[in-house]
Amino acid sequence: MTQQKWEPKIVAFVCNWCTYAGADLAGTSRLKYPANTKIIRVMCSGGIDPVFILKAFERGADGVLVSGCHPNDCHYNAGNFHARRRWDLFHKLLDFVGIEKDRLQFSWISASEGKKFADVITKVTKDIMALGPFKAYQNMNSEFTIEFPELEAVALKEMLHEEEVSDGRA
Amino acid sequence: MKIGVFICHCGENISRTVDCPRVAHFCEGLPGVEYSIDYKYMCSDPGQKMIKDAIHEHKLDAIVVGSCSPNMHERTFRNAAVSAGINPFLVEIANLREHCSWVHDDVEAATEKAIELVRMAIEKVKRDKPLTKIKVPVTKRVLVIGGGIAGIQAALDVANAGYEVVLVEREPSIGGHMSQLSETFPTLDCSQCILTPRMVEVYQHPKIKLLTYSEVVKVEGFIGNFKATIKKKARHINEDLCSGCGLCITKCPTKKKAYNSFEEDLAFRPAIYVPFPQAVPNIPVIDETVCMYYKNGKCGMCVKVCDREAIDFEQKDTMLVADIGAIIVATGYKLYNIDKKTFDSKYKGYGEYGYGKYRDVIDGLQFERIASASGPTAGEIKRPSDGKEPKKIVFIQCVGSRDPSKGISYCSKICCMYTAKHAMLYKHKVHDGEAYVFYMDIRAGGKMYDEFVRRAIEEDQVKYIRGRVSRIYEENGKYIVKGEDTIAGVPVEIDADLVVLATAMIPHDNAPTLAQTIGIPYDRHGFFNEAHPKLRPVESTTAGVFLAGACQSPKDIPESVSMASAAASKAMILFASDTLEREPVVAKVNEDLCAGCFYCKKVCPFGAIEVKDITDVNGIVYKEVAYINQGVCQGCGTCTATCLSKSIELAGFNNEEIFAEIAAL
Amino acid sequence: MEEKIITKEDLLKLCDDIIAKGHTLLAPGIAEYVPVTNASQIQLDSSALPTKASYKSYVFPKAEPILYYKRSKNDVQLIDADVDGKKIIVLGAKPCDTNSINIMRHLFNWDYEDKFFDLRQKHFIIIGLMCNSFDDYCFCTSVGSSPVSEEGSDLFLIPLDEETFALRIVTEKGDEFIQQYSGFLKEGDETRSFAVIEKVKHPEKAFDSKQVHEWLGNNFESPKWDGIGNVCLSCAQCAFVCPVCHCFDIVDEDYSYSEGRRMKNWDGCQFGHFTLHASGHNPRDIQSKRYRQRVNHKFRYYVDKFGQILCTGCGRCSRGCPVSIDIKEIVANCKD
Amino acid sequence: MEELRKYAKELLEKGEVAAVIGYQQVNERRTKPIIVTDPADATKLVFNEYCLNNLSVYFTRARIRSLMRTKDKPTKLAITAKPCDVHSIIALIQENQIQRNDVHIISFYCHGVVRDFGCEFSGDYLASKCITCETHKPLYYDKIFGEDKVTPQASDKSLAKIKELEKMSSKERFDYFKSEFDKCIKCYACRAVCPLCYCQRCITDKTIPRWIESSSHGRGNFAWNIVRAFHLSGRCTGCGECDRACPMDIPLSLINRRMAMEVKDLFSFVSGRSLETPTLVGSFDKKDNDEIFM
Repeated sequence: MTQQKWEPKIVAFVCNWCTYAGADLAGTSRLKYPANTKIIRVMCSGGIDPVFILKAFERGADGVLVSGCHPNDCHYNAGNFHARRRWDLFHKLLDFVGIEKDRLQFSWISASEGKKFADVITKVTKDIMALGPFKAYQNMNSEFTIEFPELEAVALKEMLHEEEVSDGRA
Repeated sequence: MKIGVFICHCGENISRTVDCPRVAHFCEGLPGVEYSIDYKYMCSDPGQKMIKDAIHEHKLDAIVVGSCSPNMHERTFRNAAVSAGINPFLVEIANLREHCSWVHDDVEAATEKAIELVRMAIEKVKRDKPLTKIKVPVTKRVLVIGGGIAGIQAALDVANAGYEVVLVEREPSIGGHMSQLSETFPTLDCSQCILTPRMVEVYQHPKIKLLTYSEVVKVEGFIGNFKATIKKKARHINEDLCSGCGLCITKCPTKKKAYNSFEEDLAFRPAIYVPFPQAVPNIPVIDETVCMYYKNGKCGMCVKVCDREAIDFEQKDTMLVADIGAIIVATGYKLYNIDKKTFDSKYKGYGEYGYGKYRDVIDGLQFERIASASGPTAGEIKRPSDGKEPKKIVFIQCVGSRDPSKGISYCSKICCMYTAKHAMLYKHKVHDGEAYVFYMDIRAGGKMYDEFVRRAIEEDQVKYIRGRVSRIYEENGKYIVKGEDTIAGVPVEIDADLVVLATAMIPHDNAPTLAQTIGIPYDRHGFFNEAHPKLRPVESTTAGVFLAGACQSPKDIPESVSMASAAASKAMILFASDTLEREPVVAKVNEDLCAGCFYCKKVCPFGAIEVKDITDVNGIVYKEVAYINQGVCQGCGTCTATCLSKSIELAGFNNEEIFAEIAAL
Repeated sequence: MEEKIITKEDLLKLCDDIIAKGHTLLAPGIAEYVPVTNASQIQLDSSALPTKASYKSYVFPKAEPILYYKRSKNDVQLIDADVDGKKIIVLGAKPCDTNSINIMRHLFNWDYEDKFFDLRQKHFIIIGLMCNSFDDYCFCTSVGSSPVSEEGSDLFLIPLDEETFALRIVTEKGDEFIQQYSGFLKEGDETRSFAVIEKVKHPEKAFDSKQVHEWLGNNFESPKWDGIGNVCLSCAQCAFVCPVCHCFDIVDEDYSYSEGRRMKNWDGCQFGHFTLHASGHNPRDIQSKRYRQRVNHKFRYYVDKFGQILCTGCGRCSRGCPVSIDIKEIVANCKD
Repeated sequence: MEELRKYAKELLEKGEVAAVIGYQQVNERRTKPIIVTDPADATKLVFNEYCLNNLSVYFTRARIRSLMRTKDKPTKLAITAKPCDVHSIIALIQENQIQRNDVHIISFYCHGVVRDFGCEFSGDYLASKCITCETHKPLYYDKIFGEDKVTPQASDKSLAKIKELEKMSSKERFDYFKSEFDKCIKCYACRAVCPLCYCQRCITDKTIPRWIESSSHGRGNFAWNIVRAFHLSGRCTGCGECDRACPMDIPLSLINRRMAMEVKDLFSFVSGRSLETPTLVGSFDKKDNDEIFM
């Protein structure tokens, strides 16, 4: 592997009505922010399951942002209030089992807060940069993962593999 | 599954920072992708044709479009897919413009990100299920909230189209601010004269149920099927019996106990009153706070004089419930109260202008009443303090508006026009008087608007001074207005007899409460938010709720009226069919696996979740499960995340799809 | 076979050498058999009760990949998983554990040779230790074993006194292994070890496995199963701590959008969904059927198929059962 | 003891209850659950410091619930419950798993139980939950036996461990929990014994999508244990059965207890204490803590 500069991988789970639209506004306003964050759109912050966050960590995310409408501003009236309780507890739990607090961040961003969206993404990216890659989680079952060879090399790799097994039996 | 990927350049909007051909080429190699191409304008006709042709030619099952935000063109591409025979929900949009090309500079990073975004969309579309729109019945009745000119117009339009209207007005009479105005710009025709016939038409319209002195307290349900609870406040007058003779009003002994708010506190009214002579309905209201009967149980003069026995001291507030199909919100505005008392509010006030301290520093609506033939001075220009005719009058524009330091950043839009009107009315009545206007800019966009302002300056000799007023103080019965003429670059001092402040238009104090009741968003000022600033200006983001008039942002009469007609037509579009098609993004319970804990029921903001009994072969209930009423569900998905056994899925955003997106990171 | 004598000191030296060679050395710890990093950690206590879990996971891991896959545009790449062929020496295995691999071997080499199992067990050296204690849950004697059984051990230790052990060489594999340490060994004296074995107390025989086998064959629908089903919570910890339970589940686990692995994971027949069909039908839909399956599998089906009882009598399942179901009691009750 | 047996026998004989879920003695220091349907078996019932099981878990089992429908008319289920088990029953009632009217709670004044079977009842071997227990008298019951006695003094080692963990750095905590979770063999005994893990299909058993990697490798174990703890946050009543059932001695109730502490801190809520208070999950307060949100 070449010595590339490490770029964090960040996932943002955002609600359709406020934060997604806020992100759209950031775009329309041509605000600039780091390209590390990929957005996954859901209808409401109330519909984001904590397991999504674990899955994101499993799939190599170094940080996760969860964002929805401001309290009282929910398109569905109360989805974000339920979300707030859920995330407060989940954040505390992750902290207790030793996952750094900044790995999972939360924000309220309304449809008119394009600037805030850009600022939050910039901040989260900076925080995750400071924490470094989330190796602790990603490497948790590295013994069960392998690097796949490029397609052309398959035959050779299979031969080598056979060799190893017969070695072991000898 | 065969997937087609279409990457749009958006002219150069995307391709400037995203290497579109590379994205398209990369996607071609992904599992499941049958066809992948980039094009300059996917949303254009040739672009859409390209999609349709590819669907036919390559027998595609689903498509992914890498383009602008789904809020822009999702519908376009879905329609294109539908016309080529693909279910519209097998179309996914990767937002490469707003979320990528426009916000990043580095081509490499943006291209990498674009690839990931498209890959996520591809993985999601693989799991997408074809969905069909949900049909729900429509109640063809409109609730109009607010009986100002916007509400009146909307109500009449809808009613004239043959649909029922419930018009709810908080005050005892409809008419709103327009009924207070003396003349209207730029034609200077009498406001009352053009408004009153409309008010009467509302009152007499068989399709309109008018509820004055009433407030909407609860709105449940959803588009086509709202249920509104309206509180009808006790008038203490039996509306069916009252003939509107007004004898009770003239005989009421408490003559000067309360300010007349219709006259902008420039006059008094008795405890039993109608706000103004042309009020609709012409039925009085008893003000409990000043009425002697409620103070000490004595008096009852009105009861004695009313030969129809219409007075009812025991009358209580009543709650009315109405089934409603669409809601038009037209609650209007109020004026920024620059009184010192508001110092603790988010508005900073204008203590330096002495409003509230000096009786002759008044606001625009007060001047309207002074200039009005039906007003407290019967149309003669007299100042409130001593009733003398002011010989020198100063108008100050932009009081509150366009001044973030005072809490309001926006332009109130109508003040330039009405100030010119005021100055003109003054000059027409006080021929030897001098009128000065302090302004920041003159904003007179509109048919005949600029001409109107020019007329004030040129024909009526109103002196316009470009600059702000720093201070107003009283000296020998005169009000010294200290300001600056920024064009001449000299300080200005005018000893005025009357000062009129063109204060900002702001939403009513309870606008946020009403917004929360109805479930519509509002901005930081309290103005209700439209669904799209350009393309959906009269719709709120809540389906079936429309906006009209100054509750959305400052507006003049013609704008309010046209917005009201637009909102009315939006409601009528809804009523054009008996059923309504809704996006099928709703939650569904897997009844086999539901454990019946009903946490979903507890969190559902819409009460869409019901208890369903599951019976065995003998008809004995052996378990209870959640059941989601698809008509009521709005698709937020809060239940899906709350469900511990994951037995609820939100169509279009189901867990499998989201997991696939996460996996594609 | 032969019997030698080894001092405790030498035995520990032998252990240090095993560790130094990079082999894995397992010894009973508090809850389970644990890899030893220093011989001083080893407690060779013949009076300890069985650990909570056996060393099953070292020959049949709780989760292991069997192949890796990668999806590409029109193709799927497959790569077989490798087996870690590391030598594992178990020191101080209980007689109720020693035979477990032998019992499981039948299953893993029945219609398909499981190379993962075979390769691992080939590298196993089991040094058994005579057992000198039992509790209410032990019943090795009822399943044809005993606290002094050498079955399954490659080498077998019998404590002669505080400092010395008799070392019996049971298998060729054991012989081959111990030859490299012949310096530590002295000639043994079988009379001494016999004297020790004589004194070992055996748990009372709770049932006759042949009678149980017969009864099970005739009483598939016995109402006796019902009561057990009511109390059992279907947690399957019994299967997971059992030294010979070997059910597994094959699952595919994606670890990226295109890559993944096929895993072989422990499973347990007490789980409700163990036999759930794709149709929704579940032949063992209630717990009593599942418990019946457990007993039948252990004492009847496995015997019919491979001639061996699928139970070592270690009593782990009963000892750890959250609702105190005692398999010995239930099997003993398998009579008219 | 005789009073209990007599009472249970009468309930069964009168047909007021379909079954009595109770304890029977196995040996001097061990009891086990028994589902008594025959009045004659009521003599087997016991209650003492070795009644560790939280029997309310049986209410979540379809087999047991179906007993309520075996007679012509729907009948109740009686349960012998420690005051702490009553908390679980309250939680189950609030989560609609059983109705209050369907349960006949026979409870006892309780002064603690042992940590595990085979232990002598004393401060040293007192169950962790009993150390700080404040409900010696059940909050809800239909019949109560016994008298209030003093709980033996014991040091709260679990709280000390929580405090110790709190002082650690994130990395140290992560390593600690990782090594603990690594022991997990995914037997799901913790799930089986938990009265509040009553889902018909646990999310770990769901394959489309796969919520939790079902393999018991590091990541699968970590995810399972986090999700288990999270699903119980604000719901766990602290009965500690998971701890007892875990064959690998993973400190499961340590996490549960810590989350219960957080829940109490953040929302002043304790699970399973009142039928009137709304459940934590499924309700909200507009004034809930907002500080984690930017």
